[in-house]
Amino acid sequence: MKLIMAVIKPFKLDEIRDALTRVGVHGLTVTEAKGYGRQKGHTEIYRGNEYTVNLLPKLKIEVAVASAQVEQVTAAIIGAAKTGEIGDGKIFVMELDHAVRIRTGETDETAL
Amino acid sequence: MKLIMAVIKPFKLDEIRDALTRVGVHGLTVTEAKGYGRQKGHTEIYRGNEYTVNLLPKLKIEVAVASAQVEQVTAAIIGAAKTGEIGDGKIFVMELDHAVRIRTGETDETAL
Amino acid sequence: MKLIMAVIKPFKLDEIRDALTRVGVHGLTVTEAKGYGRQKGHTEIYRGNEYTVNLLPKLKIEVAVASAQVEQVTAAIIGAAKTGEIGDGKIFVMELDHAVRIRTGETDETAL
Amino acid sequence: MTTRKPTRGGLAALIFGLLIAVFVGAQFFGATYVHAQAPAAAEPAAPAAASEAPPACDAKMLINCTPNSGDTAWMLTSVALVLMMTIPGLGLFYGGMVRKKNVGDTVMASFAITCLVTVLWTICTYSMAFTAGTPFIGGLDRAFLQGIMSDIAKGIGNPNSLAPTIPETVYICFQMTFAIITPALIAGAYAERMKFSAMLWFMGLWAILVYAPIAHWVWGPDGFLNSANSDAVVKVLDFAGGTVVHVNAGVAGLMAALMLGKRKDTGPAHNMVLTFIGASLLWVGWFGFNAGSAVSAGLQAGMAMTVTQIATATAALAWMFVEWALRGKPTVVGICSGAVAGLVAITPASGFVGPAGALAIGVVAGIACYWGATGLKHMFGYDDALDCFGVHGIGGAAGAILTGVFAIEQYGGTAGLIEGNAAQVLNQVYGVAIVVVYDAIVSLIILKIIDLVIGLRVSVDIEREGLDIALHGEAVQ
Amino acid sequence: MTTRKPTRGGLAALIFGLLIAVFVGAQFFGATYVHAQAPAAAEPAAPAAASEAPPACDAKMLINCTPNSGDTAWMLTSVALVLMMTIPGLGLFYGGMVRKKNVGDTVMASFAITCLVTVLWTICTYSMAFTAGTPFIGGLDRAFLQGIMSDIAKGIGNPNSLAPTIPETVYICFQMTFAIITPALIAGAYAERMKFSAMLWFMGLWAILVYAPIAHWVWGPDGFLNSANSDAVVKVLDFAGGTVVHVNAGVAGLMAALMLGKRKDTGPAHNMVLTFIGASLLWVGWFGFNAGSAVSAGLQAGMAMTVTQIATATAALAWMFVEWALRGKPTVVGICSGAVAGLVAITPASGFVGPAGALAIGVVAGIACYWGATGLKHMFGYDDALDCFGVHGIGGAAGAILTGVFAIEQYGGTAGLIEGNAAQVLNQVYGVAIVVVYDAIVSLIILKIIDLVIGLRVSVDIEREGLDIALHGEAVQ
Amino acid sequence: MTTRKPTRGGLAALIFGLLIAVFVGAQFFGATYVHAQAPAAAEPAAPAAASEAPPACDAKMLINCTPNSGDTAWMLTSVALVLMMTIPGLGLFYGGMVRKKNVGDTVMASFAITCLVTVLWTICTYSMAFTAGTPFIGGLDRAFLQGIMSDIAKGIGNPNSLAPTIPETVYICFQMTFAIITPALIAGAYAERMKFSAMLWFMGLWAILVYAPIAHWVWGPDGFLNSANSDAVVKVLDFAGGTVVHVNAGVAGLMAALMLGKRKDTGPAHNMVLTFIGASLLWVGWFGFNAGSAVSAGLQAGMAMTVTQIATATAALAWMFVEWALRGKPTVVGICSGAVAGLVAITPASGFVGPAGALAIGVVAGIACYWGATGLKHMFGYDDALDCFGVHGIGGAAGAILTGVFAIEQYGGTAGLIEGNAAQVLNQVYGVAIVVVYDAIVSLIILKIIDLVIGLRVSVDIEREGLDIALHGEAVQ
Ligand SMILES: Nc1ncnc2c1ncn2[C@@H]1O[C@H](COP(=O)(O)OP(=O)(O)O)[C@@H](O)[C@H]1O
Ligand SMILES: Nc1ncnc2c1ncn2[C@@H]1O[C@H](COP(=O)(O)OP(=O)(O)O)[C@@H](O)[C@H]1O
Ligand SMILES: Nc1ncnc2c1ncn2[C@@H]1O[C@H](COP(=O)(O)OP(=O)(O)O)[C@@H](O)[C@H]1O
Repeated sequence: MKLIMAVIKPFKLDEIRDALTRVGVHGLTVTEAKGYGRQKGHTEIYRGNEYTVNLLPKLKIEVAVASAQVEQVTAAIIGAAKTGEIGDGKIFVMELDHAVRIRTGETDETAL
Repeated sequence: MKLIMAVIKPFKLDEIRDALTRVGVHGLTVTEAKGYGRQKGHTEIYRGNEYTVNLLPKLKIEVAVASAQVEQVTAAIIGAAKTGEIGDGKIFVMELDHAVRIRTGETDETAL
Repeated sequence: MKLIMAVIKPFKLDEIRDALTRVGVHGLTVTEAKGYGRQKGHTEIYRGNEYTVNLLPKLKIEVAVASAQVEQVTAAIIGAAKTGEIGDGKIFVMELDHAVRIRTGETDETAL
Repeated sequence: MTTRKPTRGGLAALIFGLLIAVFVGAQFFGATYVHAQAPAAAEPAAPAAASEAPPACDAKMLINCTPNSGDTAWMLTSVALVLMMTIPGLGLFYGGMVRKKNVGDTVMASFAITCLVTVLWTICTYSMAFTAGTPFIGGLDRAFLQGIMSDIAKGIGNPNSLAPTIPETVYICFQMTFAIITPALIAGAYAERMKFSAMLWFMGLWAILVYAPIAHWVWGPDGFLNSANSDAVVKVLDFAGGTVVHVNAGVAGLMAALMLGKRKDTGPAHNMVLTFIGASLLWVGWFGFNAGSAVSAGLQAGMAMTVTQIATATAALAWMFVEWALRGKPTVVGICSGAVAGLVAITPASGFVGPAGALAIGVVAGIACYWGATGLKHMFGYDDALDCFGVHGIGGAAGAILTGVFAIEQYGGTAGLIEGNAAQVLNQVYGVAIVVVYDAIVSLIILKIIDLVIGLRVSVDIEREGLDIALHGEAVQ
Repeated sequence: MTTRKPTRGGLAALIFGLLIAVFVGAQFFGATYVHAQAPAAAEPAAPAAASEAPPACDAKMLINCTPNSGDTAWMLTSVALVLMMTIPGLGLFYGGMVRKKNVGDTVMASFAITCLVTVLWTICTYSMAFTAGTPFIGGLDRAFLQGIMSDIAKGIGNPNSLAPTIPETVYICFQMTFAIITPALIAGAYAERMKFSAMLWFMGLWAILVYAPIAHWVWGPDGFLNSANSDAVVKVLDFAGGTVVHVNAGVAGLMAALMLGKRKDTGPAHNMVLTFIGASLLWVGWFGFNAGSAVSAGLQAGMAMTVTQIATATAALAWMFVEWALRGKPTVVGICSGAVAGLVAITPASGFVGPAGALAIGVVAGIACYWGATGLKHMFGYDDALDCFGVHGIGGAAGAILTGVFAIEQYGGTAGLIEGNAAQVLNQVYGVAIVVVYDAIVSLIILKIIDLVIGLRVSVDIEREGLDIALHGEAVQ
Repeated sequence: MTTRKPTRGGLAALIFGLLIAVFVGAQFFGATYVHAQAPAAAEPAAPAAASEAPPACDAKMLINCTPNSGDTAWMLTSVALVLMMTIPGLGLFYGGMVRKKNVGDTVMASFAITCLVTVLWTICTYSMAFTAGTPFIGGLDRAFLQGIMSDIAKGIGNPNSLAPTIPETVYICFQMTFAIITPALIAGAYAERMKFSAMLWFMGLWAILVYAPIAHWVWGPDGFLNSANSDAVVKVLDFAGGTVVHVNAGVAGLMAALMLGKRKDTGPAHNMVLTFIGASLLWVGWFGFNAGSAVSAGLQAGMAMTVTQIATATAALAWMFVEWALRGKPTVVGICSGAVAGLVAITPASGFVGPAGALAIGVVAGIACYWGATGLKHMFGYDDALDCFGVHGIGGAAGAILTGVFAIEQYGGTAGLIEGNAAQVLNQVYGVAIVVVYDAIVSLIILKIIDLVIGLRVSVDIEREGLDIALHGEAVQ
């Protein structure tokens, strides 16, 4: 199994979830994050002072999938998350030794 | 070493921490997350409109442990986190190459 | 490639980002977290009751780097994050199979 | 949702109640038209203020008088100020102290109680409390506020010796705001674990069976504890409601806390900024509560405002410094609680004591209520969630008794212990005791019945998930 | 930012406007000095209240009178209360219901509208609405508020039969707060997607071209719908603004919603605690709105306050119970919306009906507006974001018509259907109809023009990112 | 906690102070009883308003008069409005602009200052400021508010020419609210880095050594800058406190900012919604501040309210448009700051100028304070965290001087430059200069001493962690 972690633009979440459902992935975990990269941040004005906010709001999605599915899922995410503008984000894939569904104790692929 | 990442129901955190302490794990990192899976979300009513909230509040726990401890720790988490109801969450186990305690520079198992 | 995940004290973020820039890392993802470990929490007083808050605010940084850079990056983080006081946090290093830049589809090292 | 079915019932009942109200109300008025029509046609009352002025009102001459516009202006303002104490004031004061997952339910309690009590007040509780009847309960002459119309048509400012210089309608609204905040205060005791439906039933029944009679005893023209009633059994001084409002709410809250039991999970105030806003608006609004209780814009109102300000500030500092000394840190929740303690304690005294008395009452209130919210609560181990009893029960009782100590004849017409009249202290103690006993018993009975019929408390899961999502389908982001 | 260039223009225009204002204003005053100097020098008006009192003012005798200090005190207070309705009240009521990313833009709309309308009111809209002119629009005698100075110098309280017992300056401020809240209400319809610059242009033009004339029709001394004007074409009863304020705002809001189209992404209220604070302050402030509309501190103000309280509480409960029955949960946003619905519906009636009428109006308002915010909106599918039309349009119209039903001669001098005067119901319907037609047409024209010149709506990206960051560079943490 | 030990001392000192207060106070009253008893026993003053009315009060006849109920109603209301400016108004205005980790400490400063100043006012500062003494400082006749009791017993409304038509108690409360908000304004300068204990010492000493004397100079019956005092050295016009309140607070703030140095880490406003609520409540409450300063409900109050509204709206728009033009975006914090700038600048002028003057003052204030909060601050590089000096110092001075320009004899009895009286402009400049010099020197000395004894500033770690957790053990979730 693999753990796919994607950093995306917040407003793309719904499209990505739909895309994943289409390829048969029915579970995922989302975390609010802030990202720093090439995308330039906007400037916040506050009385006397200006602050360049270079940590931009992102969402981090984690999806565990069977190794066989990785290609397909990655493609689905790219398809949905891509705007072509700087700051679209990244996808990282990691090896997953083991997975358990707490409710049933089922393990590995059956746990997803 | 392994990194154990568990997605759990928020109100289970205290029980889990106690269970981990019992098996000798004294550190963990918690992140607020939202989860999507089989568990059906509730409906929020707002004036004219209804919204099904299918991203449910979860907590993500990350614990780094010595490989030998994995079984025991996983069992402890399952024991504490399980309600038997849908949405109890998942446990994911990943290989950890390397760990460092920033304060002392101690590495690997001694760093945990 | 490796994924470096560091748990740090919140107010150290800026220094760490500068340190990373100096070693040529231009992207990272930050998540708010709460940490439990040896560092004792403070006590919040609330009317009749006292609560020991033992989940302390931390930041979780994730940086994907080429395997060759790991040493250098880890050192940079330690250099910037260290206060010498308990609670400075940890650095965890994991194997990264694969990385993609959503905007361009570039993969692996070129994606970082 | 386990909470649903019963409340469907509640719903039915209350909607039915409303319709009855409208219908019966219409009857009453229908009746009054007939009598009132003729004179009314003659001279529309609207621009009355502008037509050649009839003599001004006073207690001795209540027929055909115009209300004093200055007193009326101040009392109209006081109504707004005291309503602001409950919504948003009290809602925020309490809402900031609960967990984030329960803040919606907490503020909604204040809002719903405001609405419910207003309707009950219109239907019967005003009449039960403030019209003459027996020494124990008033009559129904003003049920559905009947009759005020024809009285106005007759150009009568107010056929009521309680408020000679303002229209009765203004007095009705002013007293309504007191009837609203009293049950709303109780919410501090049962916060974070009571069913919303059970809450509505409790508050509605309590307003009718406990608040109305007790208000009549102490403030009703023929109440048996009313110091202004020459036939009173015990002449209790209660300028703005130390006994009627605060002791009353505090004791009912204690009963609710005992019946409900402890919360499953608790934690620190989730947002002390909301608590700060609430405490501030309570303070500001309390000027309407205390200075407004002079029911006129004159010397007594001025002195009531002055002592209110002094006692409040003193109590807030006292609480803050005690907390600082004993726990090492002064907290926002602490200084705000201290201010409320001072406001509570000066309430019964505000028309009767002077600046020195106010300083003393403030110091005592700050320290006593701090103990009520900490030591006392731990001693007995009940879960008075937001210290309704600790602050309002203790503070109200302390204030009521100290009124008997520091009262000065020149202000309110009655001397206290400080001027050698020890008897008044006893009267105050009797007053408090009688209210405590009646309130405790009746509140317990009401709670017990509701518990048997629909249950008082939410399930553990709902409590863990939070009342906002579970009972109201809403969440603060 | 696509929004920038156009607004640079807006900026230029308005700053220019301000400077003109100052300049021209100065001219006017320059003129008045000459006449006013002499008498003024004689007796400084400041401590007038203290010098031997001239006769008190009334409608029949407006020269050389001192205002009644009690009435003036209440009206000064009412100005503060009604301003509080818009800032922070309405801003928070709306701000809590939008998404977190748009709350800043939403509250800023209320604040900016308050400022913009105040300046326009000083320049021209007060004069256009409240001085005599034609039955359709007032004159410019008070443009730049000229002349009040010399009138004051002459010791004239108020040369204005609309408010005989208070200084005209106070009446100007009181009416200003109404002129402020009306456009601010419209913001509920176009929330979360309108350009800030377009919003300013829309509100400014609407205040001049729609609000001023309609206020003159219904309340102007010679307005053709003014029931107090003997030559009126249709005698419409509108005590505190059901037609002028609420129907007016509701219809303009509907037009804005239609012109703008649906929001791209919507969601539940992000913070119902803000909505609770807003609704509470609206309720408290509304006492100034309704009881203040008696323009005196007497019997009528007292009755207006009483019926306002009753109708509001009843409507809030009605909405809550209907929602509870139909959707299974009572919500904070729901009970707050119900309270506002009741406040809206009782507004035109508050000086004319009694407690029974208030109960009836409350029940109808709660149910009708619930339907307006749910069924009706779904039926036609427009995106009235925060139910400006559903609550203010429907509630205002219902209230205006029910005023004709429940009006009682003894209160406001006019009988309603309940007293056998069916004709009044028709008058009310005509009034509403005329306002709806004029308002709809002119609002649409204004919106269309703005859309062509600078565009009404932000880009999709900005809408997704949130107006706070994109238009104001700010974000709530 | 490095902050603990010193404050244990503070604690001891202040609690001791309180007890002294109660004790000594009691003595004073004890004394007064003896004299006051006899007459008092005869006729309780309470229902005075109802007994056959003595002649109404005015400045010429201060013995045995009843206060005017209308004026009293308005002043009671003004007290509530001005207190609301500080709590919660100012607390939220500032609290929204700091970082989330310091919001609790910021709002608590407003609350604690309110309490501390109230107690000091009761003990001595009222008497020092408002009783006759020398041209530089008042006497102690009203220390512990002694004597008001027996005066009331004698049926004297107010033995004070400053407020002839209201009870002295009301005047005491009204002036108290001014004494409260002035130090609270200073908090904007030292926010996010000052020790809570040092803050209490600074504010307490400043209230006694700076505010009391300066208030006496400008408003005390025999103050040497009081334009109403025929023997005044310089006749300074300051209707509601441009010099006494705003210049005074601004300069003290600047000194605090200089003494403390820059904050270690800064950032944008964490919650502009809180700032919006605060600015709105400041605006609403300011009607009590300015119109209340007429100390009566008549023509002058009405005009003061009108010009306040106009100047505020104009300044808010001016700031917003300048910011929009120069930085590309109009911000919530910006328009709110502009409104406060306008309120500040119109304060000294409100009783003396007209609508045209108000428009001019508004435009100047908006632009000048924008510069004060941006250009000026950058030029000198001090860290005036929330622009206490930039807005209150600059705006107050601008308003004070422009009062001399736009004053019109008909309103306040004094002509300004616009009516040819150039001298008044000089008087205003002198007034500002004298206050600036005294304030700057004494504030610096106070700060220096506190710094040496307990230290002014928290440690870097505490600043980084946030004052809420470190000093108060609380956090907003
Ligand atoms: N080396 C990295 N490690 C972890 N996260 C990264 C890394 N580089 C970029 N990111 C994340 O990806 C987001 C987008 O990257 P950015 O360089 O801004 O745009 P793009 O991916 O289109 O080149 C960043 O905001 C950050 O959250
Ligand atoms: N494939 C997945 N990858 C990552 N997280 C998942 C995945 N499937 C489920 N989750 C997480 O586990 C939580 C519980 O899963 P769910 O299917 O709702 O219940 P259960 O685990 O009891 O079957 C989800 O809310 C989500 O956070
Ligand atoms: N075994 C662990 N797994 C994951 N995170 C950990 C673990 N141990 C500690 N941490 C994280 O590191 C933080 C610092 O650890 P702590 O023991 O408090 O101090 P130190 O690292 O200086 O010994 C903790 O707050 C927690 O977030």
